[in-house]
Amino acid sequence: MELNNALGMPILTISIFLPTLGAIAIWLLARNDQQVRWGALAVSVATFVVTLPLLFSFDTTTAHMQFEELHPWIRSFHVNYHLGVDGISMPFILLTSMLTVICIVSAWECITTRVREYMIAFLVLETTLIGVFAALDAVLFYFFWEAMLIPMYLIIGIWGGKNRVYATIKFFLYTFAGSVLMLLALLAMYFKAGHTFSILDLMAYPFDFTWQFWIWIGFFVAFAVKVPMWPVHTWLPDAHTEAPTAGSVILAGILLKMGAYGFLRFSLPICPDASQYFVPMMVGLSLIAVIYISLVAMMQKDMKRLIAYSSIAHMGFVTLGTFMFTQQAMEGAVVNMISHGFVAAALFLCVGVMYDRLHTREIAAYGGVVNVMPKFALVMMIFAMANVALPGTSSFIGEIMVLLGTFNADPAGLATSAKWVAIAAASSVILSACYMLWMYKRVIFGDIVHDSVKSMPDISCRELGFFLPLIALVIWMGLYPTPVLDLMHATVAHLVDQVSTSKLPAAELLSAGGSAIMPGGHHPAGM
Amino acid sequence: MTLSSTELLTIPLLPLLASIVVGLFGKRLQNSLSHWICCSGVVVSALLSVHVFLQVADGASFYGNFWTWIVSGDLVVPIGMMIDQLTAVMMITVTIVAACVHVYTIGYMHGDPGYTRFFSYISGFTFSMLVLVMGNSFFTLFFGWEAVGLVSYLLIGFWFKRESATFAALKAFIVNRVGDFGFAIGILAVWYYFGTVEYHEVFAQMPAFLARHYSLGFMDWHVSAITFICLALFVGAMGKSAQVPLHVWLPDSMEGPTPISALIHAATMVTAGIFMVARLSPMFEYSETALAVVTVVGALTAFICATIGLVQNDIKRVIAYSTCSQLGYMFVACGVSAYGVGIFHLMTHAWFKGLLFLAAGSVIHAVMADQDIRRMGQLRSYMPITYITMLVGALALSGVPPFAGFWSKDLIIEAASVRHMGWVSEFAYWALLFGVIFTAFYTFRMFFLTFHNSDRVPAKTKPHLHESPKVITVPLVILAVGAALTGWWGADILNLPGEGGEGFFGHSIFVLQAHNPMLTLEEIELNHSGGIWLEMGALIMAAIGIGLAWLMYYKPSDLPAKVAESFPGMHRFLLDKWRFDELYWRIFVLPARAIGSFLWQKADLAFIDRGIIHGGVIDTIATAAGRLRQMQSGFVYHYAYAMVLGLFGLVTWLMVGN
Amino acid sequence: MLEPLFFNLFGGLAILAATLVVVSRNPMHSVMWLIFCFFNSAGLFFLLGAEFIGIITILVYVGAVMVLFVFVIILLDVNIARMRAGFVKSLPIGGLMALMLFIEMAAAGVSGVFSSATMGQAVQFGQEVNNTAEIGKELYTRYLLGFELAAVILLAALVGAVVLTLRSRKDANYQDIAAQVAVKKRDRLRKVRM
Amino acid sequence: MVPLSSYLIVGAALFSIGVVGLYLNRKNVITILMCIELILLAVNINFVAFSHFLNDLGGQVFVFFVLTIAASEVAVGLAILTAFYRLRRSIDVQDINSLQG
Repeated sequence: MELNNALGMPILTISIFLPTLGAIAIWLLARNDQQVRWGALAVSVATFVVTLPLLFSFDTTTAHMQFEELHPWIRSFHVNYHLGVDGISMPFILLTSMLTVICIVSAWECITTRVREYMIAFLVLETTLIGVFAALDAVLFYFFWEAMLIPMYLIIGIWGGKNRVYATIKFFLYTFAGSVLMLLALLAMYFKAGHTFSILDLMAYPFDFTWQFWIWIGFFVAFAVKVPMWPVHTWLPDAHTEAPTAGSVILAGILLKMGAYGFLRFSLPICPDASQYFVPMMVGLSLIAVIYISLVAMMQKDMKRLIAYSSIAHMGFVTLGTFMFTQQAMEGAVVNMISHGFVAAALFLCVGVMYDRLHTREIAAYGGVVNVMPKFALVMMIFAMANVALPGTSSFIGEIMVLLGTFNADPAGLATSAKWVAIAAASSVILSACYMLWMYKRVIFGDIVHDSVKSMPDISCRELGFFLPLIALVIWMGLYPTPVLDLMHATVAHLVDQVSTSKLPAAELLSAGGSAIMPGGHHPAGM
Repeated sequence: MTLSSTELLTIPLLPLLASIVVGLFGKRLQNSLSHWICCSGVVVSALLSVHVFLQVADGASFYGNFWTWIVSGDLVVPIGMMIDQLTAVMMITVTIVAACVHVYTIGYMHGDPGYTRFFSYISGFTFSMLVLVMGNSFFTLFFGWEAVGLVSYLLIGFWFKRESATFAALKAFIVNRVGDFGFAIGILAVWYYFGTVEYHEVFAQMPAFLARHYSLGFMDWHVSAITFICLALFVGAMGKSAQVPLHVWLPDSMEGPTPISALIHAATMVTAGIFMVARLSPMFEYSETALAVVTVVGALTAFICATIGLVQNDIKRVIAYSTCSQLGYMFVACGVSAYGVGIFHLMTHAWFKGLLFLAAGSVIHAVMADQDIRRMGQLRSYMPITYITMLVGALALSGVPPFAGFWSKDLIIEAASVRHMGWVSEFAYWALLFGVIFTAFYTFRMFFLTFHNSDRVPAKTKPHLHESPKVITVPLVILAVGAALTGWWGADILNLPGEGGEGFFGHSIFVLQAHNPMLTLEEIELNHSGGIWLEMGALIMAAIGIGLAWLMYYKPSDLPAKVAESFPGMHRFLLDKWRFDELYWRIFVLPARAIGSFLWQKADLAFIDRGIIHGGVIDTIATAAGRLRQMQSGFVYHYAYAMVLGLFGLVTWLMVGN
Repeated sequence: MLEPLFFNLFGGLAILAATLVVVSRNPMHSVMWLIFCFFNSAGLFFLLGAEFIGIITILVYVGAVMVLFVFVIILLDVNIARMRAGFVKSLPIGGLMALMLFIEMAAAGVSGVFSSATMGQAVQFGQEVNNTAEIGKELYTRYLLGFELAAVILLAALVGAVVLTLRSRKDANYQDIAAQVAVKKRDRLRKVRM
Repeated sequence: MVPLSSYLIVGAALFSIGVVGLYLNRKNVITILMCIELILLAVNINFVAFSHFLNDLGGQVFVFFVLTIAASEVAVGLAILTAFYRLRRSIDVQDINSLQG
């Protein structure tokens, strides 16, 4: 198949393996910690610069994969080293490279032991993350998907908090157990679809309903653990509370998106009928995630745990949007993911800033921080408001589009009409305000009770260095999201068509639960 | 002819610019420079608004999009402006009151450490309010709505050291968000049914939409689509304009500095709800139930808040409850389809309520921030200007003829009496009527206790009593003049009682022929068939109220105490603000916390974590492994036995198998 | 006509000896019964016309292996009393299992798959056919490799056995010629001042 | 003529007795070695019986290999036994369970 690589040069391969090469260079050449830090920063900035052409020379009109690369990898199993990006995966690659730069800057002072290994782990993690988003071959995707666990396991396990070992093992086993079923699904598809692992071919291959059903379940388990969806989410709060600041920034910023990205890339296009069939379940789980988790978040005593639960609630919105199969809902889901990437990362950095000063994450230990750290209070307020989806911030765009899409969607098989789902989801407007601002009040406002708070220095210019770009992005995307949205119009439209066209021969369509599929949303007024 | 878009753009952007500049560089530019930037910004935009108002008065209007905010599939959200008579009125109200408050703050907040921050907030507020008012789509309305909520959160919690202030701020924000929840659902429904969010297009599609009789239902309970949309949007209005179920935040918002109580919680923000109902009159008019709900809620709020106001002892809380009840009046006006009158009352109310608040502020400023009227009295001699201006405000509020209140409030009551909506209009009429007595009573009770009665000022603040500086008294005088004249000026300028189309508001407000109470009032006026009660009813009630207040509070007497003892239950009930706070605390806050901690401890940690994961998976694996271990007993013969067993199994399988 | 008689004799005695090997408490008795069992099986071999195998069994097994057993039993004076304990306890299950195994194998044997019809009539060789020569021909042509391997295995076993059990007795004094030759004047001669 | 099946029955009997002896006895290790000898003997009987009835000397040749295995097995077995005896002063089967899992 002809390769659609606008730039000619293998930009994706470079952006994937540059961090690893950098890591090796740091490992061999850097002598002292300072050199390690600067080296890591240089590598991550270089990677960010390398990923920029992906954005600038991205052709927003076509839904095809761009910057494609295809080389045979394991010939005997027809596994190819096949890379490519489209409207959905490209933003995440940029988000990854940008957040890695911010993580490395944020880990400048708080990581003192074994700095070299820390930076190497981070750069390798970046490689695997970019790899996941760029992979178009199932095995390559699975390889990066599992490889991502190792550096993350080390980051949480070595530089984490008190019972980090428990948290990191739990994180590792959860994700690993989940992805085993995905491997089964991949292999089953490999044999059924005529010995091919390429995702594009799998998308085209007409699986019958039972195949789609089981493949979907295999994917669902792996991605549900990663998103995390309601029953399998308990690893996230532990992983976050025990991870070092930069670790939980990357964990919240990118790793959660891989699960939702997986739904968009695998579950929806490859098994459209199964996705239609599972809409009620997904909607139910997403609503639980939004409402149940917000209530739980309200009662947290530890800041990081609260923000971790809040990111589960936000991801609940994403999965809701993904499974409404309307253009607005899906684009809202992707926008929500990107904005959550900024907001959650920033909030964890805020907690990190406070943790560096007081070495505790308990809300009770703080109070009246605004008196000593006014600039920090302003920064945290911006992100608290972003987390509450205030209009003018990027998360409002994501949320309102998901709500609009949900209200407008008409998925078959849903007990009540999607309108009541949208109304239930909209309740997060209130709940998120409750837990976020209540935490903000107890931490920031009020009089200084603990005298340890008195000695907290205000935000340093380094810390401001990584907050400013995030603030700029959150507000810029909140006020003017069109460039980001333009990226994904074509891809999401294509995805909506894929999901709506059933893969079953007409006869079997009725037996598959009569899933009458409505192409995208509809306005009764026939607009 | 259309207005110039540059002029319209500068009106909101100037305060925004001022707010950002002062907000970020406040520390560097000293107090004087920063307040000049903000004040000049707001004053210029006020002048421009007046200029726009004059142009709009003789026929100009504007409708244009500047740039698209969100584009996704068939969702197009433009950012633009729609200026017509309604917007013009709102613009001048907002900007002029804001200007007065800015000037007033120079004096009031003098010496406060957060001086520049305060100025940046109130300028930011002016920007958000202008966006809310001037926007041309539901999204700009929603943007302004939330931005205003955010700024009021910041301003109420301005003195962040005070626990009560930050709690009040949080409470205000959350209750507003409850309103915004309804508002958001309204917007979703509008986009679903109309495919667009711009006012013009939505109003244009109304006839076609109504023809289809959409309805929305849950199980067997069905509601017509238009009613659903209007009620959802009205929930937003109730949240923002502090109507009964969602009014709990307004009295607590008095924790903030007085200027913002005047600006936000009297004149501008709380009127956003009425503006919205008026703006969306083309939608509300087509839903009888929605109008009925608006009227009932308005009437209820008017009555309840008026009763609560009777017993309050904090000067600002009295005025806060009076704001709530006056908002109730405006909503009743909108409910009975007299939107023009509602907006007119809104404008006059902005003037005299702003005046009352600022006067109260100057009183508080004098008695060293002690807001309790029981520790005031005989301040007349110390603060003559404040005394006179406050008297004007009180008279205007109670609805004494020459002053503003009489013109607008009476019209509302007349409209309510004339409009026949079954028991709804009857209830509204009588609620408003009794409201007038209570309003007059508590206003003058507060007035007499502050300026007359006995001198209860504590000794240590006695020497401190003085008239406020010029920068405070000047805005008071301006507002007093406004409170006096706007009523008479407005009545004939806006020539309200007119046919739907050619009244001052023209097409900006849409009123169905059958609904319009103004027409019937006009007929009554032509053939004088209204009778004394219709004309003078409200005035008599006001007179009764003032008389009672005179009787009980002008001279120190134990009459109020005796009355309180004779109705102890009622007194306590009113003092506890109808126990709404306790009610909400018990049915919302505690259950939410209980469910939250239950879900966290029991469901998440105990059930999923320890139950399924540890209990289920890990323990079964551990026990299974334990048992398997015994099989490796170390005795050779056990192994031999196992081998033989295996052999036997194999052989039998072979024998039996094929 | 004598053959079935001899066959039943040798077979029965072999089985009887085998059971007694297992049942008897004294290891020495069980060794003796084992030897007796070997003799009977040798008899069977003769019946089957494999006289070389029969002789070898007696020579190798009885001669070498059993002697080794006897030697070891005497060397390790095993106390008999304590031995008996657990035998009966688990007899039922084990016994049943073995019985079932036997029945199955016997059923396989009798099941006719190996009946003479299918297998063809056994050819009775005349006297002139020398079994040993035949085996020799066979062994050194087709199975030469096996033969070599067997030799290697035996050697390995031999060396193994020696290595395992060899130990130098400390108290036994023996000459270490090499050390004696390498001795120096200094080690032996000492000048003493009187 | 003695049919092949009777030889097989004898072989099976010896084999089962060997197996019984193998895992049922609680006596010493020597008995285990002897039972292994018995099993190998049963195998030899079968080998010879088959080679006789199939006129194929291969069976008999194979008996030699079985013999070598049996011999070397006993040699090494007893060597281990003696070494073990020196170590533990007893060769009772009960004591040999250091391989416990």
